[in-house]
Amino acid sequence: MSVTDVVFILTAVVTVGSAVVVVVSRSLIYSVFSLLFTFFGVAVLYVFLGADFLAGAQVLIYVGGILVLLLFGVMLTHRLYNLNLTTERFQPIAGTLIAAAVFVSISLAAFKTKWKLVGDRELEPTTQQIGEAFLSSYLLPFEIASVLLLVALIGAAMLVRRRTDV
Amino acid sequence: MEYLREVLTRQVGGYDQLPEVLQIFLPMLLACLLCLGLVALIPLIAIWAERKVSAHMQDRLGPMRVGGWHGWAQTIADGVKLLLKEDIIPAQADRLLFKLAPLVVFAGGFAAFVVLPFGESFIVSDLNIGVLYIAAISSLGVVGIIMAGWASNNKYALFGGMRAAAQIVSYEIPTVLAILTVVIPVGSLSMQEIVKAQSGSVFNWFIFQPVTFLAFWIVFLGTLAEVNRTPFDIPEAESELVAGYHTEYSGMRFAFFFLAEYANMFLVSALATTLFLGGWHGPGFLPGPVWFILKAMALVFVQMWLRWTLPRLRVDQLMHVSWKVLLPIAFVLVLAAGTLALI
Amino acid sequence: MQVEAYAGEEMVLNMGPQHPSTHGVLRLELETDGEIVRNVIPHIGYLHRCFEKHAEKVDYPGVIPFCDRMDYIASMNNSLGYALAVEKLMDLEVNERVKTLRVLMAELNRIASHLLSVGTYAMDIGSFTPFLHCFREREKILDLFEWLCGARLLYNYNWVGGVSHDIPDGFEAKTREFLGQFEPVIAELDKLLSYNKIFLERTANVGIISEEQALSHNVTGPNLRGSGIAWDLRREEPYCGYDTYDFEVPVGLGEYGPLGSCWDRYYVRVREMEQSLGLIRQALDRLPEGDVQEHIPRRVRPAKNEVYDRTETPRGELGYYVVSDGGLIPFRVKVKSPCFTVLSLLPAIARGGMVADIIAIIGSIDIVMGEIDR
Amino acid sequence: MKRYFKDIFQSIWTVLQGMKITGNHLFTRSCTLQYPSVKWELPERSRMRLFNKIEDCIGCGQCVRACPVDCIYMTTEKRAKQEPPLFAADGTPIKLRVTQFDIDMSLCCYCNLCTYPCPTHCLVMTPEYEFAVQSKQDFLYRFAKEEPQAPPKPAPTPRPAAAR
Amino acid sequence: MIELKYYLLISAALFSLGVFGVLTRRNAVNVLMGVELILNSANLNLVAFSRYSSSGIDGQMFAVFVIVVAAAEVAVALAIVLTLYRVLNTVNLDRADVLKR
Amino acid sequence: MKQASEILQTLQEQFADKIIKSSQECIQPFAVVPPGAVAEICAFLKNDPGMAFDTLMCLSGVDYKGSKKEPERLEVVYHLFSMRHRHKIVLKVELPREDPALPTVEGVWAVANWHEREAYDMYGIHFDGHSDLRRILCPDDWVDYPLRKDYVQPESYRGMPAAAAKQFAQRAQEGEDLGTDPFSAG
Amino acid sequence: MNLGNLDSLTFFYPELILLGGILLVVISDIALKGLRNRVNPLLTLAALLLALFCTLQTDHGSAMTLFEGMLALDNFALFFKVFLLVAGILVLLGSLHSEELASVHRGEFHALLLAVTLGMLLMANSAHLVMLYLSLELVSLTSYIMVGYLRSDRLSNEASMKYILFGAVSTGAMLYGFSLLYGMTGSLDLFAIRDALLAQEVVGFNQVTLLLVVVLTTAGFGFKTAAVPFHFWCPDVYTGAPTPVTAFLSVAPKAAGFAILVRFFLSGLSQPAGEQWRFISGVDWPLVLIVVSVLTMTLGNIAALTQNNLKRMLAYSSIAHAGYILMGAVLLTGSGLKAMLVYLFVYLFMNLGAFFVVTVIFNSEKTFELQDYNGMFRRSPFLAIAMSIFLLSLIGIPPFAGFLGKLYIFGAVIDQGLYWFAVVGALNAAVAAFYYMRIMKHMILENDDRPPTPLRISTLNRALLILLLVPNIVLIVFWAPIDRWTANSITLFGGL
Repeated sequence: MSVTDVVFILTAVVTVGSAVVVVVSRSLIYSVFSLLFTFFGVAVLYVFLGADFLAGAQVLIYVGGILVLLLFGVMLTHRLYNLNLTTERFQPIAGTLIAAAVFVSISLAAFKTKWKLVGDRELEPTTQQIGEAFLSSYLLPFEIASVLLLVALIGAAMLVRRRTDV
Repeated sequence: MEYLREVLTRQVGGYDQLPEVLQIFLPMLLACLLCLGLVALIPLIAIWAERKVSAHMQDRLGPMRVGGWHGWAQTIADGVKLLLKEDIIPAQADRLLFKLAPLVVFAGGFAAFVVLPFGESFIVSDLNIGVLYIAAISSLGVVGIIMAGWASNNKYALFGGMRAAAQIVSYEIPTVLAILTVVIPVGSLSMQEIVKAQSGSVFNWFIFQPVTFLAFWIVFLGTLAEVNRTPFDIPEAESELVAGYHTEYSGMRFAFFFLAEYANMFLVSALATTLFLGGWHGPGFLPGPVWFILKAMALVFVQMWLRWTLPRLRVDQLMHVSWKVLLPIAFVLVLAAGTLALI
Repeated sequence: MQVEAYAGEEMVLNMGPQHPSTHGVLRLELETDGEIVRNVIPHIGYLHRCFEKHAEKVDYPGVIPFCDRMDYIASMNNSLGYALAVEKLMDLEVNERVKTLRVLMAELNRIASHLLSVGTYAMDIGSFTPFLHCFREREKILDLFEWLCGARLLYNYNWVGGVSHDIPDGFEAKTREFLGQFEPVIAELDKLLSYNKIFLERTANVGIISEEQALSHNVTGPNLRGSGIAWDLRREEPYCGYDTYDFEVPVGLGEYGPLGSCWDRYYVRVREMEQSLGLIRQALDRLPEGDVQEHIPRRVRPAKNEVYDRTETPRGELGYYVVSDGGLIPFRVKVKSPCFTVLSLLPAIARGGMVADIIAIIGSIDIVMGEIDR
Repeated sequence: MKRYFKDIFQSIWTVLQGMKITGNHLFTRSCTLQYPSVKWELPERSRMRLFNKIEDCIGCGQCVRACPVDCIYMTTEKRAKQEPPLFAADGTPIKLRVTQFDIDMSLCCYCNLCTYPCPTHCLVMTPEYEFAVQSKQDFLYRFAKEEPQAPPKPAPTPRPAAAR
Repeated sequence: MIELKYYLLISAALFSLGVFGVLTRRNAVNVLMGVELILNSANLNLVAFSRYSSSGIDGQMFAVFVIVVAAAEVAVALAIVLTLYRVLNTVNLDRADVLKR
Repeated sequence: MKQASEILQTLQEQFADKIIKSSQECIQPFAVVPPGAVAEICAFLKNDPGMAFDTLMCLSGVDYKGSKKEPERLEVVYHLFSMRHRHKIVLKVELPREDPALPTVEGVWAVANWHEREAYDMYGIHFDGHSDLRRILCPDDWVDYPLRKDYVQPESYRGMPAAAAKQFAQRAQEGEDLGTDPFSAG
Repeated sequence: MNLGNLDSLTFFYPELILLGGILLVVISDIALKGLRNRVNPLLTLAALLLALFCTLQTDHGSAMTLFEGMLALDNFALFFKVFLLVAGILVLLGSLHSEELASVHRGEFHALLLAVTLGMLLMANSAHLVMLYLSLELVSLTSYIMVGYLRSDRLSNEASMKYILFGAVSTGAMLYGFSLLYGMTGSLDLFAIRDALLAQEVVGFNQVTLLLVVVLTTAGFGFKTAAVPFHFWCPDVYTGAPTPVTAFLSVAPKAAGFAILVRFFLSGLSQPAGEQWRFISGVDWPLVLIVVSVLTMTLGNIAALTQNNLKRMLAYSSIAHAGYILMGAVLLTGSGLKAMLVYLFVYLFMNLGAFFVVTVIFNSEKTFELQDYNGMFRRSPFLAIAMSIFLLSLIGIPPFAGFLGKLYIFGAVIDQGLYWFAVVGALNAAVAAFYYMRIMKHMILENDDRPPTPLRISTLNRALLILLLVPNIVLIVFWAPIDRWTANSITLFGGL
């Protein structure tokens, strides 16, 4: 087992383990904070996969943006100074069964399917490629994504505004 | 790191006979230690400087006793004191998160040092997404701050934590946009590439070019806000929130926050130096790393200067500055930089 | 206003009694909604030292050290009010030198008090340097006082019928020297703080006290003048011969926002320091000869009577209601404290602002808890 | 729109002005006094520690009456006729023996009211200001030289009200 | 060299955990966290396939867009959660039951 | 500007039966009014354009127990001032020491709110109709009214000693070995 | 023909106009404080009309892909573009005099309406998984906000929250399906995916994986079309949302969802073979969809039976209609596709009409309860008759347009020999008739004791109602143009 393998296994354990905490923990706050480790783990996996830009974007947006938003959501929707931010659970057995079924089927698929495989590629920085793709073949999605962000901005701003007039 | 490895291979006999694991890990470990040393040393100097600068601006002398000349050892003494102090955890606090928070905050600042180009070959790792990496890793601090604020189970701390998070998140946007004005002409996110693009005469530095000159100030202000310095220090505004998110911290954990704050000050100054002030370039009579640290320290000094001059803003004004002043200007600058790049 | 956007979770925040910016041991119960303050409930009394009860136990001169300790920032003015009240009760007239010395000290003390108020206000708003610059100047005044009467803060200087010490040799020159170097400091303060954009933004729009509110709450002193009412007891009900001096009564003009804002109150104080400088110069210029202790009665024993007398201290009208029973000790001494009345207005002007505004307002009304709690 | 730019300009301008001032102060002389290596020079009228020159004290009790916080405690006894006459420094005859003259400095409010009525000027406030002690009870300054004989039962505390 | 299937395994775990979270949690914010797990698992798949199954970077591009959309979605979702909280004072999905008559 | 005598005159005319006593001999002339009428009279004094007493300078309680020259009673004293006309007047209300009560003037001058709370705190005077009559300087659960002349300081408050501890000097007098002679030692 | 970015712009005018409209509305909402309430609707209407005009002007000729293969421009897409723009215009007009929206500021509403229309246009011609996902999310995100538009209203908020949570989960699942598909084919382009699937024999476990992909992606599309079992959100959201938004959701995103479903399954997972399509061997996805279809219409109709809230009843009925429409989509024939388009077209008018009557009645009555509709005939005969016509049309009673839709659908099903499928559909129609009739009974036959006060209807609303009534009545006569248009519109890029 090489060093890379060890690091990979560690990352995988941290990622999945913290994801388990996310969905199992009764404390909302612990869920959110362990989500941090999941996001980081996924970012490290991206690095393993040679997607360095994506790893950066993952940390920047998921940790810096989404996680903070979630934290705000948790804190603003509870008595702020109440430590017992617990959440009730619902149908744990059915949920476990379904999730297990999903896991089994997908992992079976992962192992048994003959995925399309291309030959081993050299890991190379992707930032430039991504930038070029944005301005060539992915120009339209790029623009549509910006429209989507605009709409989200307008909508979110409208929803949280309290007064009816501007 | 490659450089370090090279040096090790060259200087240390039998290095290449070591197992592969060690060959990889030793330079890593060494680099980490160097970084850690820097992260510990620079704040020590910065804290002492802050005390002296503030004192002289206020017609005082500041600490004069410990260590002889102008109390140079005062910070060390304080550090020792903090380390020896009783570690108090409030009874109602969330112990795990309370202990974790300073580490997360510190790790955020520490990890970013990895990509700082102190010199042509003095860089731990020249990531080709260096700038993005710094922007990303610094958001770790936000999470740590909220964690600290929440875990303390103190309303002031929580208030401070929430304020800090809101502030950092909203100032990150104009900052990153303004950084883009440098990235566009350089065409790379790598810190070394950006520094190399400013080689040659002093006027190749980005601060001496019209668009990036303005961008420099946006980056400066934005990062000033991100490290919670006056006039953007509302998260720890002592007249409102006592001490903000680290109200309940004492001893070593407090020292971590303190170190992280000053390390971050240096970090953002170093970032601005890299992006706009030509990094380690400078007249030849001094080596590159010295120039780099001098420039960054000069920016740190300006931060202190501002702090001891200005009052602090209110929350809504703070947001106003970010969203209605810096952001539009940053947008215009990015457009301008893009246009220039096209031409 | 877009302040509504900062609303969030409702909670009760307990500010004080130990808090960096409540100026002493004031406790505020804030009902906040995110950053917005929905209600403020002040709790006072943490510094209650039974001044009025003490005053009924000691003789008339013995009350003066306690008066000093009420508003410990402006002791000269506090004891002056009491001395004047008792003199009125005894129908005692002091000589001109005493009057002039009293004006001199009262005005020096006014500058010292305003320096502290302005300096701590700068610190409340987050600016540390002006605070220490103000303190540097204030120390010089305190040096003068120490030279004069041996104490830096609690002087016991104004006595019934006179003052405790005549000025030492060289005091006049030293004071003039101070005045000369102090004038540019005010200009520097203006540049460093008063007209700073951030400071203006923080203060010029918040904590508006309207004229009606001011009158109904008996707001006095610089706070009243900040609301644009040119009312100064030194001019309207002159004592110690203030009517013979030439000075202006600065009022708030609402230059940078609505009239009666925190900035107006702050700026009235800065302008008052300038006026005090002029008053001190005039007092030094005239300083008549005389024995400062010639009218001090051996035994202070006023006839049965009562008087309510008020003077203009740096914080506003300080009223003493002294009831004499004909004995050696006062039957009742009641103090109407200017800070007390203005603090009662705090909930009304703080409601709806943000947490940071509370700080700005408390700093701007310049309260001293020693005087409120007595 | 105009206001927007004016505001930005004003902010920058006033900030620069402030920075100029603080920058200048960086090079002005500091007003710090390096206590304790440099000591504060106190004027002669300084009212710090109380001192009673017990040799001159005639035990008149005026200071006790004047003190608003009752921090001076004095008990006296008549000197016997046969004892040799004593005089204070200014010539006032001392007719009473001061058996106890205690000043509780932890209570003293430094108002100086006790020193004025003193007929022999034996009670004075000195410019001595460094008198910190380890225990609060050490602030009880006992000036009477002779040990007071413990009376059979506690003597009533002299209070100003009772004195009149 | 780590094989593709291990990444897929991690992704499968994340996906099913996300589904589990969505199914068992009754707090809106918690459900959102489950959704984030699902999106992350899909992204991991995309990036892994981008590395092993395609010659271009299409998968990474897709992942970038997913990240952006996820951010927008969370922003809107939290805005709605906040608005609902103001009206209801709860974010518990079971208590938002006026619609279930 | 009106002389106090004129004001007293007007008051006499307006509220003939309600002015118990008025005095012009003392330094500041005053009128004594019955407790029931004080709010009414104050409202008149504030709103009448000729009077326009727009500020309440001071509201004090006085306890006349133990006075050699005055009968035993509680008194509430209102010092009024008119910013517009620059004249002043003093109103007094005499109250029994047992169960003193009178209507509030909070509605006339807002500042009366806190002044009345203080009078309540210190003298136990009840102001009927007051919006928030709580103790203001003392803790809410303090017993008795401190400024009454017959007030006895409690031994302890919530387990904390409230009366001053025995003074060092007294203890020394009782033979305890305390204190120093710092001057002779040094 | 594949066009590059710049060349594509010529065919992109409608979308560009809508984009410009969004920006103009946002700017005018900020800049024109006094006038904005008048200007914004006009701006929106102008943008929509202009976009419609440009769409009609677009060349009907050869199919092509735009923007480096991101979009497919073909007659199928054009049909949906026209359809969606018409729906947008009608909903805009219907929302103008809605009392529900009167209490809130509407600047954003118009911008959102334009944005959602833009998203749907893109949905109709996405030919790339990234575009598929993005346009779907654009529509979803905008609809979440529109559903929660009444911020202070508890129902609206609840609906919005349910909508966004279900939506996020189902699109997440869809995304996972996409990622698996990407892994199997190494491409994100629909046509490339098909080619890759054809190139490699889908055998062994790959069949299961493909089934997994179908199930997961159906979750995403099913969510948009409110097909069982992804319909949970539908009744709640339709009840909670402002009625004009409900009307919009019940028609436009549903149609766009069908467009995207058809394009994904036909272009991506099956192979054109003359008139008939052939699905790629391996997984029988049409069977999956048939089951979904049967479940959808049955469940929708049965649940609608017991409802007393009109909005909720119409919500269930629209689920049922989704089932009918799906019948056409899964046949893999040209005629099935055509039947689906015809059904959608008439559904637009009858369903919008029914919702619009509900809006008008709510304006004065403030209620959605069935009992409160008692005696409506006496109070406003016009409304009652109009409603009856819409309902009869929804049932599929001959003189009205709804009959045309049902005719085509059942015809196409029987053509394929799926008799049992047709029988299920017919039975469902009979069940549906029951509850539609119930509404009519309440409106016309039942009276309560109150004196009949006439209902006031604004002129605009009356005109709009008539506008909606006309197609319902005349289409049955002038069915030929519709037939021609839809027949023309079933040409998909890369197929038939």
